[in-house]
Amino acid sequence: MTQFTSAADTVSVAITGSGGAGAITAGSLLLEAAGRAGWYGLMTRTVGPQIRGGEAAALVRLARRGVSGLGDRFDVLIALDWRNVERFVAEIPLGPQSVVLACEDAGDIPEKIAASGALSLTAPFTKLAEDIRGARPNIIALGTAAALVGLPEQAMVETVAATLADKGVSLEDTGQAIRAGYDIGLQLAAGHGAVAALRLAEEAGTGAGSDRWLITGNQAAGLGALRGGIRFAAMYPITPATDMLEWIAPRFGAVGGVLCQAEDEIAAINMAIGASYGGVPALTATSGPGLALKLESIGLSVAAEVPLVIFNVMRGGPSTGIPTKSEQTDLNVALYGLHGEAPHVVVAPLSVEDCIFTTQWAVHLAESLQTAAFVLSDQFLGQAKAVIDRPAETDLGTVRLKPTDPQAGAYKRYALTNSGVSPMAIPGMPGGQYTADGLEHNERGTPSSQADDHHSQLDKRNNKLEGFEYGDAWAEIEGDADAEIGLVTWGSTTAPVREAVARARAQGFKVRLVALRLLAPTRPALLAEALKGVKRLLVVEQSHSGQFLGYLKAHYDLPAPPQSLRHPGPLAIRPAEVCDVLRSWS
Amino acid sequence: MTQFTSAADTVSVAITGSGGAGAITAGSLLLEAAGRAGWYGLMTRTVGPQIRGGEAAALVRLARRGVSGLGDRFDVLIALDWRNVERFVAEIPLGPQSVVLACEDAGDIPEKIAASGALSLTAPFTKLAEDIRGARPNIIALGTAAALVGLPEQAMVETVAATLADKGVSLEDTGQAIRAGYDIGLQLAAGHGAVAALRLAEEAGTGAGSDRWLITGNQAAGLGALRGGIRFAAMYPITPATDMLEWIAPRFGAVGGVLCQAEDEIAAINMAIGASYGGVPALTATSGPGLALKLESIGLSVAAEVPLVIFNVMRGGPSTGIPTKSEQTDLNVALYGLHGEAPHVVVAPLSVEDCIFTTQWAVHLAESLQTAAFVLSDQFLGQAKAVIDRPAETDLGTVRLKPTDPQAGAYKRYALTNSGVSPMAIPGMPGGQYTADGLEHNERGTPSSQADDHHSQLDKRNNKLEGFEYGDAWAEIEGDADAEIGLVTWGSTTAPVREAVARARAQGFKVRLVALRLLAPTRPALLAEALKGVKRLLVVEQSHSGQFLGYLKAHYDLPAPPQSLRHPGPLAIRPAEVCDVLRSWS
Amino acid sequence: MDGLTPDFKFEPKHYKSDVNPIWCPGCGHYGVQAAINRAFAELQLDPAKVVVVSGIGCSSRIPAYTTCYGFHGLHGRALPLAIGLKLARPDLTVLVAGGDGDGFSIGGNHFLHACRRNVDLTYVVMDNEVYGMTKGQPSPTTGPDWDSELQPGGTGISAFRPLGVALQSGANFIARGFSGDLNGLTKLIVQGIKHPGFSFIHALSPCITFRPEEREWKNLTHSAGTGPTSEFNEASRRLAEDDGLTTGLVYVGDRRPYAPPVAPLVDTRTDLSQIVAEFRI
Amino acid sequence: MDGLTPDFKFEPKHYKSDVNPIWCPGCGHYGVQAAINRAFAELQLDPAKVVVVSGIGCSSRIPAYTTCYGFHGLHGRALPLAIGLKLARPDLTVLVAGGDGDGFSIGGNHFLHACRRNVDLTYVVMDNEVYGMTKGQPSPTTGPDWDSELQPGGTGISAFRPLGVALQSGANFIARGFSGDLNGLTKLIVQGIKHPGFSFIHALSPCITFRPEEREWKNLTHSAGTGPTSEFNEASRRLAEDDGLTTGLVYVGDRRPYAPPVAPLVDTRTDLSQIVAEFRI
Ligand SMILES: Cc1ncc(C[n+]2csc(CCOP(=O)(O)OP(=O)(O)O)c2C)c(N)n1
Ligand SMILES: Cc1ncc(C[n+]2csc(CCOP(=O)(O)OP(=O)(O)O)c2C)c(N)n1
Ligand code: SF4
Ligand code: SF4
Ligand SMILES: [Mg+2]
Ligand SMILES: [Mg+2]
Repeated sequence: MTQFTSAADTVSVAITGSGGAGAITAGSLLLEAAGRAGWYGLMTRTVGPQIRGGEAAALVRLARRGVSGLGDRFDVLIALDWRNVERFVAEIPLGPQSVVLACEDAGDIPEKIAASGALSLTAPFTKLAEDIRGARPNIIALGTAAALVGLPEQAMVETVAATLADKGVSLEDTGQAIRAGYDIGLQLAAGHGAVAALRLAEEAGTGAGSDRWLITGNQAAGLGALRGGIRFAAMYPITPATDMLEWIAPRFGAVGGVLCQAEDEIAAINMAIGASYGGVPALTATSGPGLALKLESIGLSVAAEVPLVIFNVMRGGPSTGIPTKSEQTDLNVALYGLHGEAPHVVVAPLSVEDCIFTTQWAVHLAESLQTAAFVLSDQFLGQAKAVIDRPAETDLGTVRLKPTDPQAGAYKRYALTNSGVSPMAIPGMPGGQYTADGLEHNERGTPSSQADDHHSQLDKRNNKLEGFEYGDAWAEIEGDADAEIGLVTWGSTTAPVREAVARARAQGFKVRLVALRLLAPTRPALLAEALKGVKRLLVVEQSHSGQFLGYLKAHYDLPAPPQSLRHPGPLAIRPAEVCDVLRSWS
Repeated sequence: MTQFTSAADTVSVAITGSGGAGAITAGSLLLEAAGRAGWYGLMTRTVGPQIRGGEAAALVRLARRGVSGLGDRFDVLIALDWRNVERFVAEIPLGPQSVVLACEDAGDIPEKIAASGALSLTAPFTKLAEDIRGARPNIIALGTAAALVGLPEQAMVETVAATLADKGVSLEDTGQAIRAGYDIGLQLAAGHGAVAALRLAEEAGTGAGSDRWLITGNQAAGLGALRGGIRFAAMYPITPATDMLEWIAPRFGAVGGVLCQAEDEIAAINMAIGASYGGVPALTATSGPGLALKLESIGLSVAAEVPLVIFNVMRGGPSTGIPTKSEQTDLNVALYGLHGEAPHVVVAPLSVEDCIFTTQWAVHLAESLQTAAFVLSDQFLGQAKAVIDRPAETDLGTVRLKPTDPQAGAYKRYALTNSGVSPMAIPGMPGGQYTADGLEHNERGTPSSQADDHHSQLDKRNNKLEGFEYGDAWAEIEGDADAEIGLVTWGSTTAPVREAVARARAQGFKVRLVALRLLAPTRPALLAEALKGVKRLLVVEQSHSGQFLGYLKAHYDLPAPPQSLRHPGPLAIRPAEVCDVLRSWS
Repeated sequence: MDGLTPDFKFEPKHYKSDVNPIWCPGCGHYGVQAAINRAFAELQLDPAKVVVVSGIGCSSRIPAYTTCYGFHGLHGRALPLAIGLKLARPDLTVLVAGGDGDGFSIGGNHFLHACRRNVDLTYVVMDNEVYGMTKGQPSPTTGPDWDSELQPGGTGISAFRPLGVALQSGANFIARGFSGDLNGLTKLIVQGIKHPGFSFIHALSPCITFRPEEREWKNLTHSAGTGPTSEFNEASRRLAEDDGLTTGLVYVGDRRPYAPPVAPLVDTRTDLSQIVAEFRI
Repeated sequence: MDGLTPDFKFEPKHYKSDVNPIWCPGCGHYGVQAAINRAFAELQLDPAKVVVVSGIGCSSRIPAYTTCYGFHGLHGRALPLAIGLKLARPDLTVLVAGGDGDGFSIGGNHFLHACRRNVDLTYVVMDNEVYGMTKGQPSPTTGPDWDSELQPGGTGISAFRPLGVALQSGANFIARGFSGDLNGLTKLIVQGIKHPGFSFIHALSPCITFRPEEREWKNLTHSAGTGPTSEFNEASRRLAEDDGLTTGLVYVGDRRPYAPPVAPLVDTRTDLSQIVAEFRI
């Protein structure tokens, strides 16, 4: 996976505006044009509470190498207007090196933004738009943004024209609008050193012309699910998970598959369990509140040993919480939320791109181990749109173990095997008849409350997970083999930590990073090995109580007492926060 | 709390028989008679899968001091018949000192029982019953049991007569039946040293004539709930929690209160939340699968800060599991099962008797802290019937903080106070109008997705729990202040550990025991203090994976690397298992 | 309300809070909110003695937009929460409001059993035949052919009949209103609140963002013309012929409202000595 | 079944497993089990191609007592599990069985939506008007006055009407049988399995332990005498007059069964290159 070596390789642009101003459109087009021009990048959005037409900001980061997280601050904030910007201004950190560029008629710069010390400028976006046919202020501003970051004008024009073509705007008019904005940008750069410094690079990024994708994490996960073999999905709509299955739904038309919108979350997951019992790899997708409702049924999948993938996109909690914001706080419930002893698999993607592999792997693990596998994505990963290199296709050789020629009466669905995995008959197979059961049972599946049956089935369900060969995928490890400083993180927080590690190492620090992809079952020996020699340990996560920290302390022998760097969402962990700790250690 | 100093103070009697044989009746009468005679004791039952009329065993332990757990093994097993006894024989450990007394016509002693090396005898229960009017073999056997353990014949006769009086059996006939059995007992004791050794004591126990109660844990919890002020309860039936509310239901008639049987668990808990929002302390009761369904709503109670007690009686898991057997494996879900960051209270009773105080305390904490409080009981505690001293009445002075004269428009339901607890208006209070919300909100309760509101409300909900003064009740601590050996346990496992500690100390070991009653929030400083000087640490629990162990490692600085003693249910932890570890350490 | 002059009269505006609705301009839910406020004013209800309970959805945001007590609970769980509240506090007026997804999809079981249980509540379902808040998925009342991202080509399932199901489940007051008909809807809500026991008001309320075609409802809805019936069979017949856009009060039965065996005591310590006597050996 | 002679015929006993029921002697559920086995035999279904799905309860133990594939799932969740199974595997015969608590209380929402969804399943509810397995609490079909420990003096709520709710929710095959009438119940199950789409069979099945008075059902149940109607209004009228003990097939509609837009592919790797093309910039 490509990564940063220096912050100077990237530029971060925020575009804000209230309902209908088109800030999000402008941000998307900027990202896409950057991708076409051979750069990489990432865009997320932040919105106000209004269902439609409220204030919104596009948060775009462009880069010369692959990027999966936000930077320390925004280099430039373009404000189409200032309305209600205080609702998410905390999510757009600015500094004295930043540039704020507001539309001339937007009024006074809000106090909180002025307080950042950023250079404050204005531009006549509205006025210019009035003079150009079909032009809107956001497109003019987009031209300016392109100029500021150093994106070739032509790339910008082509991208916008391709999009606006359906809306009846001509290439020529588009070109005029972009050019008008571009000129503003060039002038501002000429007049202000801070603005000139925004320019990412004259030439396009390193990967120009190569095979690039523009994809969101939820789409990536959908693709991973299809690659893994998922052909049945059931869900009840919930933000921010719905769009994962909204992406899959029409694609099932192409590859075969059934998607069922259920009456509630409990119905959805039981539909998936039924389909999987019938031999079709199945998935359900949800977020916090919906996950809570599915827990009883996940326990059934574990106890009855029916493969199942639970794709959970974390949002701010607790309770209904903050549906549109990201947080890493469904870790506890995913690890420990099943009543009784119900060992299962929990994996988490480490980047937008990694949503493909990690979801595919979850299907592989669920099918191979005949258990429930959680994928813990989050709102940031799921809804961020990224420019990535075309990802490799991985064939994991996923197969569900089935009996050959089971004999009626003799077939034991829950046989105690060496691996703990028992051949699973699929309805239709003659002689394989059995009753799947969430009551404790003996090897045949007949309910039993006897101590020895309970103990041996508990052993079996645990051993099959413990004994499995997870290979290298359990974690991403990088940095210096002889480092005395170790960092451990997971999920979407990996990107900023990775960036901090790269910066620290560029400054001569020796640092090692382990980003866990496999959270359950735990692999204490592997982590101990990966952290060998480490004398100081930093654990990074986006949570209030330190759920990940508690998890590490509970299940791993850590080489040093862990220090915790954490805060709740919606604010992302920034690379500089990590660097600050590392610096304080030297 | 009274406790054992020596195993010789107790005798354990199992009575088994298949459907209709009356083993359970005999066991209950034996316990009650012992209580009347001034002894203490405890009875649990174990049953086969049949809904009604299947095989069953009464497991009775009689003692001269208060007792809240099972012993190492049964001193005597009385078999009215042997049918299907293998289904739970593992739960009736016997040894070479034990005596097995079967009805003459019960047939051959089962192999597994014979293998224990117990002295095997027979008695003509059926034949004698044929000759006495109104007599049944179980009552004859009961007379024998009374003789074997040394219970005065008269106490036994009176108890049985009081019960059978409604069934039209005369005192005289009852006396004849008991006497017939008693004589068998005396003869056997005369003939066999092992039998004579069963005799507990000639005179009645220490508390003879004093104020004794016969109560189950679920009844005790019901009483604690009433004492705490619970006046609304809603539930959906589930084993082994139903009888807690079946006890409360008619008592609400006497003290005021509404009990609602809901259409499902989710409805039940939301009813309770609604009632509590309305100002009436409210509770819901359930077990594992039902708890799983309630989790989303518990999160609402935490986020909207509505006091709520969740009474959960643990049974064998995962999934539907083993509804009629005990296990301590809902600890994880109670601690960590809420999505997002949702700090709440978890308490666990340490004995049958303690179900009263701990449940009352849970109400107190829920009301004082305006949060969700779980009580983690289990099938053993809940359904065990015990003879206890009349428990003290404790007035905890429970009050919910309310605003005085709130001003419409100015009242802030979720005000950031020093304690973190904000005065809660109750509908009907003029000027207190607000909207309770599970969405993240500002101090007024208006939904907010802003980082600072989220952070300050997360802080508030956490701080109010952290800063509260829990007093001594957080744990029961006993043993030697200068011990280097420490034991930590919780819940129903406390009884056998306590017994082991007493035995170890009687043998000169220095040992300290901490039994946690307050599991969340965690009290690391208090535990560190309680374990000061400890160099070896044993953690005891009835679970497969070591949920309690992981919890301790995650949240406490333990004075020594903990060693784990654990196994899953339905087998109870026995005092001897604990003693074995302690002995191996010396 | 304290300190009010004796001839103070509540007006609809007194029930409107200072919180700005998140609703899209033109959303039907504004009309339902207005009707509720008017109904409260007509009944001169003290806002401190009214609780508005809801689930989650655009519609379910209503509580905070009133000056009454409110509970914005969980998606689909407003009814049981309101039932618990009303059983605990029979002195309060409890109004439940929410959407078609909230009430008939995830909340369907509670709807069934609330109709049976007949606790004295008024339940207003703001039906826009779509999940508005999650941005346009089909709800139970959506027709089978409505195309959406999650169900391309439609669900293929015939729409849920809220009024018929309510009738069969034992509801005793069944009506339909339209958010665009402020007077009609207000009247139904007034009648519903007055009705002892559970009253169900199906309020058609267009989602102009995800179902813009529902703007047409203002031309398509029509009054039943007849008064309510108290005959189960007659109500059943009328509902079978209903086109889904007929407004008015359909059915009023006379089943007595559910009253719990014992009313709870608030803030009262009770002597438990009678009760503990049973444990004595 | 393999290795069977060509003229082998399935008999009811071929569907009976060697697992001993946990049921009390005399429980009505034995009769329902016998009827199911007979119906399978009458249809000559291969047990390897039949799945019996259930929830939790005494009644829900049925799957393991048959020689078919089975799923003893969660309390109240049999229907969605069966729907997922049938959508994934349209080639199988799927029969769902369970109790009144399982189906109408905790499972009520799934019942509503299964009726609407009309997937080709047969659903047999063994109604004993009580929660047997948890030892005698009232269920939705229990009358309001039935005294129990949890609800002393009765629930005070009128009983749920399963057939009427099924009709309003869109069920297309609605019948009632009695476990004591083996022939009648067998016939209904056969018809239900043959019926395309969702078929609902309400099977009265006494709990002799907690509702011993239900032994009387053998004298009180009576055949409707008429055949089924396909008229919604007529069915509705009949159900309104129903005393709850009338047996027979009440209603058969002709709504076409739900067919998912695309059938899933089992064990097939598919080329995704078309799909990934969309991501290319
Ligand atoms: C348990 C749970 N599941 C799903 C959601 C996501 N969700 C929020 S609102 C909503 C649907 C709202 O539709 P409706 O009730 O019709 O209200 P509308 O927005 O159309 O007014 C859903 C599915 C949630 N908040 N909680
Ligand atoms: C989620 C959940 N809640 C509650 C239970 C407890 N429970 C088991 S069976 C049952 C009721 C069974 O009644 P019914 O479906 O009518 O079947 P019957 O035993 O009468 O045949 C209940 C409440 C459970 N197993 N799971
Ligand atoms: S999305 Fe629809 S229902 Fe929601 S506020 Fe907008 S118009 Fe109203
Ligand atoms: S309790 Fe009732 S339903 Fe259950 S097996 Fe016994 S008779 Fe049948
Ligand atoms: Mg809606
Ligand atoms: Mg039943």
